[in-house]
Amino acid sequence: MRVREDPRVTAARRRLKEIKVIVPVVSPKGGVGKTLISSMLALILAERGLRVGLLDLDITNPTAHLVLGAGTQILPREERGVVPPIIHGVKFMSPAYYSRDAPLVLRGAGIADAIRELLAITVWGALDVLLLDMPPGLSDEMLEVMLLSESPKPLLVSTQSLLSLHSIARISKMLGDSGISVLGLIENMALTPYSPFKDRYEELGLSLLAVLPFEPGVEEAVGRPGDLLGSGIALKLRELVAPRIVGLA
Amino acid sequence: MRVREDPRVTAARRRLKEIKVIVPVVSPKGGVGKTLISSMLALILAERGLRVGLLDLDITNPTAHLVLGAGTQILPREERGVVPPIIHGVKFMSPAYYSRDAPLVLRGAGIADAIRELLAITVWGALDVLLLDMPPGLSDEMLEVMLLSESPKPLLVSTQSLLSLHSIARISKMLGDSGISVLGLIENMALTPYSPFKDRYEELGLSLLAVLPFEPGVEEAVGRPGDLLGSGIALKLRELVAPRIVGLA
Amino acid sequence: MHEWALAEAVVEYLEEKRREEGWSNVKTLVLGLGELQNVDREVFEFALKHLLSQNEVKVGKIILHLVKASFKCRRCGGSWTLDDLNLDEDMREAIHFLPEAIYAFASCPHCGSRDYYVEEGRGLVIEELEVE
Amino acid sequence: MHEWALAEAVVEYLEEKRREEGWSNVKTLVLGLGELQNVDREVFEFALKHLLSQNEVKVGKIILHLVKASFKCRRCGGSWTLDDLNLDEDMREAIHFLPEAIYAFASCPHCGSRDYYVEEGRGLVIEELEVE
Ligand SMILES: Nc1ncnc2c1ncn2[C@@H]1O[C@H](COP(=O)(O)OP(=O)(O)O)[C@@H](O)[C@H]1O
Ligand SMILES: Nc1ncnc2c1ncn2[C@@H]1O[C@H](COP(=O)(O)OP(=O)(O)O)[C@@H](O)[C@H]1O
Ligand SMILES: [Mg+2]
Ligand SMILES: [Mg+2]
Ligand SMILES: [Mg+2]
Ligand SMILES: [Mg+2]
Ligand code: NI
Ligand code: NI
Ligand SMILES: [Zn+2]
Ligand SMILES: [Zn+2]
Repeated sequence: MRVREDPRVTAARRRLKEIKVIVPVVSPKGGVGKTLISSMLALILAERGLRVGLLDLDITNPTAHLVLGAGTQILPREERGVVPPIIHGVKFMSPAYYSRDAPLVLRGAGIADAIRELLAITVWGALDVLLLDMPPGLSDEMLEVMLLSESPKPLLVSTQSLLSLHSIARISKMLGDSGISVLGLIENMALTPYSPFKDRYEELGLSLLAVLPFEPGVEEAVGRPGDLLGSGIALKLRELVAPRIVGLA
Repeated sequence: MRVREDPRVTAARRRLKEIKVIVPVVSPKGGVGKTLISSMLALILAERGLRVGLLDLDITNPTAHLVLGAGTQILPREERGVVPPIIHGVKFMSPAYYSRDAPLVLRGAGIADAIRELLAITVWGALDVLLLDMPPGLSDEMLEVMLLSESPKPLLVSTQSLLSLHSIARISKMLGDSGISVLGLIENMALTPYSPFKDRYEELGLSLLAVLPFEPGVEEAVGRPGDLLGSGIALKLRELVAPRIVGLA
Repeated sequence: MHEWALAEAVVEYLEEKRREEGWSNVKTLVLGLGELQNVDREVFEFALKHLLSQNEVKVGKIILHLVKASFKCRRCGGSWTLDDLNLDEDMREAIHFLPEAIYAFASCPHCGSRDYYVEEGRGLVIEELEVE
Repeated sequence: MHEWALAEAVVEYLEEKRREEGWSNVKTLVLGLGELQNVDREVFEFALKHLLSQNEVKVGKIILHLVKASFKCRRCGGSWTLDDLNLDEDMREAIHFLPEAIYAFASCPHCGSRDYYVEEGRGLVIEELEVE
C-alpha cells in the first residue's frame, strides 16, 4: 500500500489517535468564516478548561494566526518534535511559522507533503479537541485529513446564499459517501436570524447548530482574542456549538 | 522538459495564443465575488460586441453555470474538439457539463490534468477575451494557467477586510515575482464607497479599478443574466472595469 | 468527434519537437490510448493520418494500442478496473471528454473512498517516438 | 531536536510493518536523508538507536546517506541545487522543519517561476528494508 510506505503516515496517525475529537472546519466556498469560527471555538473550548489544539491547514494562505493575533515571532519549541506555542490557552500550529508570511505557492502534492510533515512532527500531547482550520473546497487538504485521522467530525460552515447551499449539498454527499459523520452546520454572516434553508438541511440530514449574524464589529476584534470572546458571535458559539464538541471530548 | 512531453500542453498553448486577452479572476480568499464578477464581466463584454469566452476553472466546485443560469443540460457540441454553448452571447465552458453537478473531489494532480484536458480540446475560435473564473488561492489551477498562457492579466478581487488585504499583498508579490502584470483590483462587497486601503494598494503597485457595494438584491438576480446586467454592480463594472479589458483586446 | 482535437494535439506536438530538436522525420510513433478516455480508435486514426498528410512532419509507422485502465485507492490500498464499476452510458460519455469526471461517479469499490488515482490508462499518451 | 520525532516515525513504521508482515527482525535498513530537510545526522542516529534499543524490532545494520537536493522548473525546464540559491540561516531553519517552506523563499534561478518541484533530496525516506 502506497501510503504506508511513508513513515510520516504512521507517525501522524499515531499522534492523531491520541486526540479525543478532531474537528475539521470545512466549507466548499471560501470567505464564509471558517478561520474566524475555528479560532473562536478553540478559544471558547480552552476557556472551558478543555485541552485544545488549533492547526491551520490552509497551507497556501494561512490566516488563523492573524485572527488569534499570534504573530509568527514565537516559534514552536523543538523538543522530541515541535511543540506548538500556547496562545490564550490554545496550542496553536501553523505553516505560517515557517513560511514567515511570504506567499507560499504550492501544487496539491506539495500541500499534502507539508500536511504530513506537520502532523508527523507536531507534539500536541494529550488533547481533548483538535480544530482544523481548512481551506475552502475538498482537495488534498481534506483528503489528507481523511487519510490520517480515524473519524474526523467535520463542522460545515455556510452562508445564506443559494450558491453556498448548492455547494454544501455536494460536500455533505461526498462526506456521507465516504462514511464520515458530520458534526453539524453553522450558517454564518446571516442577514436573517432564521435560516431560509432549514428544510433543505433536514433533507440533507444536516443538523443546523447555529445561525450567526453578520456582525460588522467583529472585524475590529480580529487579532484580539479577548475582544473576540466578548463578541455576539462568541456568545452563540458558546451556547450552541461548544456543547456539541464538549459532548464528544 | 517535462511539461513538453505532454501533447496537451502544446495544444492548449496554441489555442490560448489565438485569444487576445486572458483574464484570470483571482483572489486568495474565497467568497469575495470572483464567480459573480467574472460572469458579469463576460456578459457585459459580450453585450458590447466583443467575442467573449468564460471558463470555470474552479474544478472541484464550479458555480459559474449557476450564476449564468446555464444549467448543465445543453452540452458542448463535438466538432473537431468541443465547442462551448453560447449563453447570452458568452461562450461558456465548465467542468460541470461533465461532472453533472456531482461532488468532484480531486487532488491537485487531478485538477491540473482536468485543466490541461479542457484547454486542449475546447474550441474557442478567435476570441477577444477569455475570462477565467478561478478558485480561491494560488495552487495547481493558477500555476497551470501561468504555464499554459503566455501573458495572463489577472484581475484581483478583494473585500474591505484586513485578512483579505493581507492575502492580496501576498498574492500580488508572488505574481510580480513571476513577471506577471496584474490588470487591477476590485474591492467587492464594500460597506463604504471609499476604500480604507487605498494607500496600501498604491504601495503594492496595484491599481484599484472599482469599489463595488454590497448589494443584497444581487442574490435574487443570480441565474438570470438579464437581471444581473441591470444591477448596480453591473453599472460599475461597465463603467470602470470593462473599458480596461476592451483596451487590451 | 473531439478525437480530432486529440489528433491535432499529437501533430502539433510533433511539429514543435521537430523544430526544437532538428530531426526530419518520425520513423515510429507509439501511442497509448487509455481505456478510461475511450477514444474512438478509427476516428482518431483517420484524423491523425489526415492531419499528418497535410503537415510537414512525415511519420513512418504509427502503432496505437489500448491501455487498460486501473485504479488504486489511497485509503485502503485496493485496486480495480473499469469492469468492476457500474458506469452507465451517460457517465462513460462524460468521462470520454473529461477523464477526471470519473471522480464524480465512482468511489473505491472496496472502501467507498474518493481518494484514489488512475494508475494506468487515463488517456492519450505518447509512449515512444523514434526519429531520424 | 525534532530529529527525535523523525526517528520515532521510522521506528513506529517498522513496528507497524512487522505486525502486518509477520517478520521478526530487520537485517538492513537504508535511510536517505534529504539535503533540503537538513537533518542533524548525529542527533538523528543517536535518537534512532536509542529508540530501537527500547523497542521490540531489532535492526542489524543501519545505513544513512545524504541525498543531495535537486530542483526542476515546470515552466522553463531548468534544474538547480541548493548551492545555486541564496538562503540565509533563518530560511534554512524554517525549511529544516517544513521543507515546503522553500517555496516561500526561492524561485527558479533561471526564470523566476515558483512552479518547480523537488526532484530528489526533500526529506527522510526509507530506501531499503531487508528483513528476516
Ligand atoms: N459573522 C460575521 N460577521 C462579520 N464578519 C465576519 C463574520 N464571519 C466572518 N467574518 C469576516 O469575514 C471574513 C472572512 O472570514 P474567514 O474566517 O477568513 O473566512 P474563511 O476562513 O472561510 O475564508 C473575515 O474578514 C472575517 O473577519
Ligand atoms: N457585491 C455583492 N453584493 C452582494 N452579494 C454579493 C456581491 N458579490 C458577490 N455576492 C454574493 O456573494 C457570494 C459569493 O460570491 P462568489 O462570486 O461565489 O464568490 P467566489 O467566486 O469568490 O467564491 C455569492 O452568493 C454572491 O452572489
Ligand atoms: Mg480561512
Ligand atoms: Mg486559515
Ligand atoms: Mg467562485
Ligand atoms: Mg466557479
Ligand atoms: Ni469524442
Ligand atoms: Ni530539528
Ligand atoms: Zn479503498
Ligand atoms: Zn524556470
